[in-house]
Amino acid sequence: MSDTPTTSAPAADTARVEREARRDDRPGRLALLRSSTGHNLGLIVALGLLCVVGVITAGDRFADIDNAMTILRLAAVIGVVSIGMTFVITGGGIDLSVGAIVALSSVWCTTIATQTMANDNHWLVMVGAAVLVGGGCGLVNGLLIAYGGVVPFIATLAMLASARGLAEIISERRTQIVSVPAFSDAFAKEPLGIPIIVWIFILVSAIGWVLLNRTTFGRRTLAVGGNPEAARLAGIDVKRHTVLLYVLVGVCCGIAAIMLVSRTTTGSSTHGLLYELDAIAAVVIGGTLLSGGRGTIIGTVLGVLIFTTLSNVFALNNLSVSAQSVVKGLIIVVAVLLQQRLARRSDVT
Amino acid sequence: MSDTPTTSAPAADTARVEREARRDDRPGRLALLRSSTGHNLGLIVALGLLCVVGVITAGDRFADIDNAMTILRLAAVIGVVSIGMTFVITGGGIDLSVGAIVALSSVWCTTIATQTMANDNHWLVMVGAAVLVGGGCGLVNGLLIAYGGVVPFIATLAMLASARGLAEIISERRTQIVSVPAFSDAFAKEPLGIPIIVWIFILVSAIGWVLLNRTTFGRRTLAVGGNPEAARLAGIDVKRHTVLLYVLVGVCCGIAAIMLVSRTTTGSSTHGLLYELDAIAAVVIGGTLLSGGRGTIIGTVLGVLIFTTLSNVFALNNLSVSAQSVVKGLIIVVAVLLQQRLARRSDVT
Amino acid sequence: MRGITKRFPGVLALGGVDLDVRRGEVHCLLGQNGAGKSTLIKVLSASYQPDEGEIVWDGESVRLTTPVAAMKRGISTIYQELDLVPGLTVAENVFLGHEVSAGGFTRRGEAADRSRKLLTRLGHGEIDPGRLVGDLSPAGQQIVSMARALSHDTRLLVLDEPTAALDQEEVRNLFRVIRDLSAEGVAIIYISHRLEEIREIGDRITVLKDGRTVATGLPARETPTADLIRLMTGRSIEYVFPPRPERPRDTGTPVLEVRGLAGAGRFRDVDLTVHAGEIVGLAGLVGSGRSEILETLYGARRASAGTVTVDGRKLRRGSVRAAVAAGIGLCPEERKSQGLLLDQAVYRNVTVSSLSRFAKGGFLDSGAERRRAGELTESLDVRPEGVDRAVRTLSGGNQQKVVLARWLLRECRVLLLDEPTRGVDVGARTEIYNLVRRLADDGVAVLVVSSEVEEVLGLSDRVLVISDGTVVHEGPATDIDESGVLDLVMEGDVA
Amino acid sequence: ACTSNAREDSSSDSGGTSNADKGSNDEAGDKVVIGFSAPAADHGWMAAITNAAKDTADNYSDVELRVPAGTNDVNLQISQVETFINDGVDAIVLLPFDGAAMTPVALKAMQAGIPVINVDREFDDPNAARVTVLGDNYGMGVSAGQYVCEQVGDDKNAVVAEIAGIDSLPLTQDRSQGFKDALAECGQNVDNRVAADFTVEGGEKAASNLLQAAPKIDALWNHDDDQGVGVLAAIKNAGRDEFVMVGGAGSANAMREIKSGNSVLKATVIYPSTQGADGIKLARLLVQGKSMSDLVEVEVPRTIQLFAPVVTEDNVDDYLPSAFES
Ligand SMILES: Nc1ncnc2c1ncn2[C@@H]1O[C@H](COP(=O)(O)OP(=O)(O)OP(=O)(O)O)[C@@H](O)[C@H]1O
Ligand SMILES: Nc1ncnc2c1ncn2[C@@H]1O[C@H](COP(=O)(O)OP(=O)(O)OP(=O)(O)O)[C@@H](O)[C@H]1O
Ligand SMILES: [Mg+2]
Ligand SMILES: [Mg+2]
Repeated sequence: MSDTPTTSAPAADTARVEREARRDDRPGRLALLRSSTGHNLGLIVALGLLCVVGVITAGDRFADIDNAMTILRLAAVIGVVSIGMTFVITGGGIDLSVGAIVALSSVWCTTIATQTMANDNHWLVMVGAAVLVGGGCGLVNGLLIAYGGVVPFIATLAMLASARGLAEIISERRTQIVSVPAFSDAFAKEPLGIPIIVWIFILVSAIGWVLLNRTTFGRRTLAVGGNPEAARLAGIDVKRHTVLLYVLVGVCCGIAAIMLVSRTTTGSSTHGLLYELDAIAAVVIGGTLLSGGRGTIIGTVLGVLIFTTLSNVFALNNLSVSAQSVVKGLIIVVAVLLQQRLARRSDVT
Repeated sequence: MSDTPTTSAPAADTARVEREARRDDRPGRLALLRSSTGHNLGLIVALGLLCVVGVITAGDRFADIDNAMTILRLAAVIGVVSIGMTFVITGGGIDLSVGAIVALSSVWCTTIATQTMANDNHWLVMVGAAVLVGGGCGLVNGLLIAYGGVVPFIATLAMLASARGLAEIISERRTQIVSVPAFSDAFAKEPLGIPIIVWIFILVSAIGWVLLNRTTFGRRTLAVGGNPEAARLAGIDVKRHTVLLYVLVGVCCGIAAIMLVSRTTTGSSTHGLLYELDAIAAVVIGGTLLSGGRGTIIGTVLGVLIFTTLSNVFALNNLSVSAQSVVKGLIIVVAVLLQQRLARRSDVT
Repeated sequence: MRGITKRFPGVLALGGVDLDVRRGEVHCLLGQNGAGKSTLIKVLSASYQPDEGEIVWDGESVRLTTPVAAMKRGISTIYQELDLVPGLTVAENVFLGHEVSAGGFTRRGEAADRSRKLLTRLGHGEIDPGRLVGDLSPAGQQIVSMARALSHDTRLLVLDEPTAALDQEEVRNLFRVIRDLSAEGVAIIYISHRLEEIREIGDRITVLKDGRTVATGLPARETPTADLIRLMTGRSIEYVFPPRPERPRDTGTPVLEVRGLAGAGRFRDVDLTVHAGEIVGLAGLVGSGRSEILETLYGARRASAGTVTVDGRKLRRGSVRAAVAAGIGLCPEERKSQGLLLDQAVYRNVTVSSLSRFAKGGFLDSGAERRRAGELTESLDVRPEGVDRAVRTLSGGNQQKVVLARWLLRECRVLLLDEPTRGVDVGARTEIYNLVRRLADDGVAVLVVSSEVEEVLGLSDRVLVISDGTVVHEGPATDIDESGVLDLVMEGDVA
Repeated sequence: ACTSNAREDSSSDSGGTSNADKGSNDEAGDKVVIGFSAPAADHGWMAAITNAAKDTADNYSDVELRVPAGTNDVNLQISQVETFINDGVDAIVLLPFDGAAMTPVALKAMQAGIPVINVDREFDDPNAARVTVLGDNYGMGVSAGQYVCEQVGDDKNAVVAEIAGIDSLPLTQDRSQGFKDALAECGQNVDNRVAADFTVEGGEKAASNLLQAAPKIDALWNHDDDQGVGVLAAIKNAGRDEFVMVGGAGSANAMREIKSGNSVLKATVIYPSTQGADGIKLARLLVQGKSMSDLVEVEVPRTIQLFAPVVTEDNVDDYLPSAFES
């Protein structure tokens, strides 16, 4: 508060500004592009390697359009959940309850009551039920986290227990078989030779990409995840936005539940077991920051495809689930370590 | 305000300081004590309520020394894991792999090779094997996290997949039966009418309490969890300490594995399923901060007892596991919301 | 627009403050650290809700419930802590919260154009709106913050210490913009600790002290400096530096000896020595690398070359533990994030580096800990007393004393002080100066980094001037004055 | 009093065990408290086990059944049995998650004088149970294998596939062993094998990959009809129908599928879901000191192994009424 060092201070800044300008020439727009495609490129290379292994070990059985469809069908359900998870994680949260929500939605939309209504009216009733239940669970999560101040990990852990319990109670632990022919027919179609659920996956990914990269909602998600205080000061209703994010992932779970119902022709409280871990793994491998503020839909899709292709290659080679589990763990660690190394290198040079 | 430079300095602060002093008289030693016992008191009241419910609904079948032992035996295994988890969480981390490590340790210490050695030498060989395997997995976790820079969630997620996969491979997915009579005999004892595994739980809790509250290790854990950068600059080897924390929880998992092996006379890759979620729930309910820097062993023990008693009361009353799951979710949320409310109130007044 | 009255007794940061700002004027807010300036403007921008008091805007009493409501009224704020999202681009940050969009879809081209215009108006058309804000320098980020504030239809612009990260050219630029705005009738609230800026740009001054208005409506150009300081501090003093003891220099081997220290890309060839009982100051520009030198010789950063010797023994590189074991202690620049365990008790913060001293076989004697920490904090006059109080509840100056107490307890041989009085108000500063000198007299070797040249010169026995990562001058503090130091750093920069 | 209901107990139809239409055995006797513990009812067969046990108990006025939550955590299941021991129930019917893991606590119960009826998954110590009611897992595999042999004949190039349940369970290993042994009889072997987890979703996933791995299949055995719902969905998705599929367990759903005749599912091997109910009945007889009146024995036998018949379109009507709804 003295008046002497005053002139020195601003002058003193010149050097730094310039030096930083020098240092920062690099990570301009181009570099960013480079680094993010760089990351995706890494994932594509990994996927490519997996495919090469698949072709070598399983030959035509792997390199086959039907097999590609098999992989995509397998990827579709967990893929849709992972897209939702990408938003939540980018927004600085986490959702452990996705698998349980999938189970609850699948059960709810296949109860006798729902199916009767669907038969009487339209099969979309079932879709509506699943999406509403999913969104509702997400809403509860979101309210607890944003307004109740419960940390996401705990709030969604509680939802995990409750939603699966509820699914078991409603279904009485029975597998509920779909007997709405219109529903089954609608999902049996294969426009352009591609199964409906794969179309849904493609559609959800595309919408997710646009939503994250091209809309105010997406930009605000990055802001909320990257610096919630700044977002608040910028006039973003951070709490409401957080609620929306959890509703979004809930809706994705509802969609995934419908896909699973159509695929297995059943609703069951055992659907979606451990989806939370698979989805989080795919999202993180994809390059979304677990601490929020950076997210990539393309990365997530690639992450999902890598894990699905992995299990396909293992199955084609008659390898055990156990070995697959070990390899999966290794892939996660290696991928994250590599990402870190790359990030560091681009920092230093 | 005085005019002399030296004395005036504090004087400049006086107003604010006084204001704060007024606000802060409370959180002196006594208040600190009060608030933490306050929290534990809350847990004790909750446990008491559960017991009252138990007595009302199940009468003597609940209020019975044998039933108390049943509860304690059930609590012992997950309890030991939770004690370890308390340290990791207090130190600012998390461990999702505890269940998988329990499985791997249980399998490793019951392989034919280990059992042959145990029969030839001493049953402690099995204990050694379990503890070493547990500690080893913890070491890998710790190194990845501290030196590899992988976030704890991801590193231990990878370990979760790998360790359980490995357990399945080693055991070939078979249940391995213990045929070391000396081992079984040692654990069949009930000194003072209390089963060995309950003694182990008591012992581990006591050691955990002393370690966290009365040793330099515990103090450093709080520092590392509270502000890792400050801890590092204060001369604490944060990385090494982090590794030690994960080794510690790994060793706890090894001990838990031995307890489970003695209780079931088997090692199996299905042991310890979902222990990670149970342990985290117990730790958080107990009052340990998920973000690190504050931890309580007594709270954790109470948290474990609450969940175990809950499942006991449900069992005595023929209630379904689904309802229990729902209630568990509700308890977690209500407990955390209440803690928050209490914390806020003690902040404001 | 007049008559803003505000009371904010929640944390009692503001105890009934009056402030009135007129159309088209530049109104300066003055006050010590913690006087409540930032809190006041956060209330004004509806980032905090007041517990009492009212805001009168254009003659009518308004309730601003959200930051958006304030923005709608035309109140734009540039906060002291930069309020940008590093992961978003410049354009996205500028329009965060009021995105240029059509039906929810961002219109990136238009947003880029408009932010380019705003940046040009601020004299920084060269900043690419598509760049990530995290990649910009602090100065660049400050510009983005300005652009952000101007992106609204602003009638009242609040600037909380906007010049802290700017150089002279930038400041001139900023002032030009401010003058333009006030000519357009926009009211400005300007917060700064730099009095001469206030004289240059301000119209009227309001002085806050301890959350109360002690003077308002003072003419910015005419009010004497001494009056302002008296108003802010409640007394009339300048810094008082303790006298330097007269004694022969460079006796014996130095306690701390640094040879050829370099940190990758940041600084190089740093040689320095500190003797027992000596205070050595490192002067230089903000960002010249002084903190990094300190942290590197402390082992907290990896050195790419060079050696550090304490009492003739070479230290292992890159190990804080080795440094601490050898008797070095560091009071870091960012006290809260680097120095303290804010939620833990005072005594634990004091003893954290000397735990083994209170431990037998790893078991702590916390009674002894409390006693010893109590003695130390008492001798340093840490207020309020009580070693079980969470450090968070102490004021900045007292927190700094807690960090000092930590190293006193360790009886360290070398004390590294990085900006020891940052965020500490005038009175407490003097105390800290005296304390540091006392330590030196007890035989500790002290190395001080401060951005305030006056402080470095006044406190040190010997001064090293750092410019762009190299030592450009070394000599007794009495042989050089402020303008000398400034010349040196400028030359060093040109070279 | 409740004799009329006893006939509906399907064990008489499918298992061929105790078959007392009327007689002294079903007359009410002393009150019997029975503890029943089973793994989590996380798939149809397991849910049916528990439900059948509960229904059977409800039919006896002299039986009080205690059924705590089903669980896959052996630690918790052990504590449930401990609770039974504490309560001093008259008998325990135990379907362990893992037979070996539950052996010590079962032994403890027996030592405490409480007869334990071991159902489905066998203990590793014969002293741990008074009566053991076993489905014939090995026999199930054999039945399935023999049926497959009939279908593919001695075509040396026939591709036989297998979708197992949870691999870590001994019962899965027994089934697979039986299947393998029976196939060996006719010179066949398992060409492709995957394991699911008894859930519909798991069945669907495993089958999707399996179908891809084996472009042409002649016969497929799926261990469990509940996961079979998912397997059939996957087959339909893949548009495959060149093979015959054999199911396992015998859910009503699978039988309807067989009956319809237009599914790849041509047969299923029954694994009675009424074992738990049999266990309840046996427990009651034991405690009341009765015997199985169709046998000459004065005591309840020590081991009862149920039969694993093959259900095809020809005999499906005999079995459908007693099949479990999953
Ligand atoms: N969120 C908060 N919670 C508790 N106390 C706070 C909070 N924000 C500010 N304070 C306290 O309120 C007082 C006023 O702080 P404020 O930031 O307004 O000071 P300032 O005048 O801007 O100081 P500086 O010159 O350092 O920026 C300080 O004692 C500060 O510690
Ligand atoms: N972790 C980092 N990553 C990138 N740049 C950094 C990092 N730390 C410091 N810098 C940059 O290195 C230069 C030297 O910083 P340093 O903090 O040592 O300067 P200083 O002289 O202490 O200035 P100040 O008074 O601001 O602390 C600055 O340009 C700073 O922005
Ligand atoms: Mg301020
Ligand atoms: Mg610095």
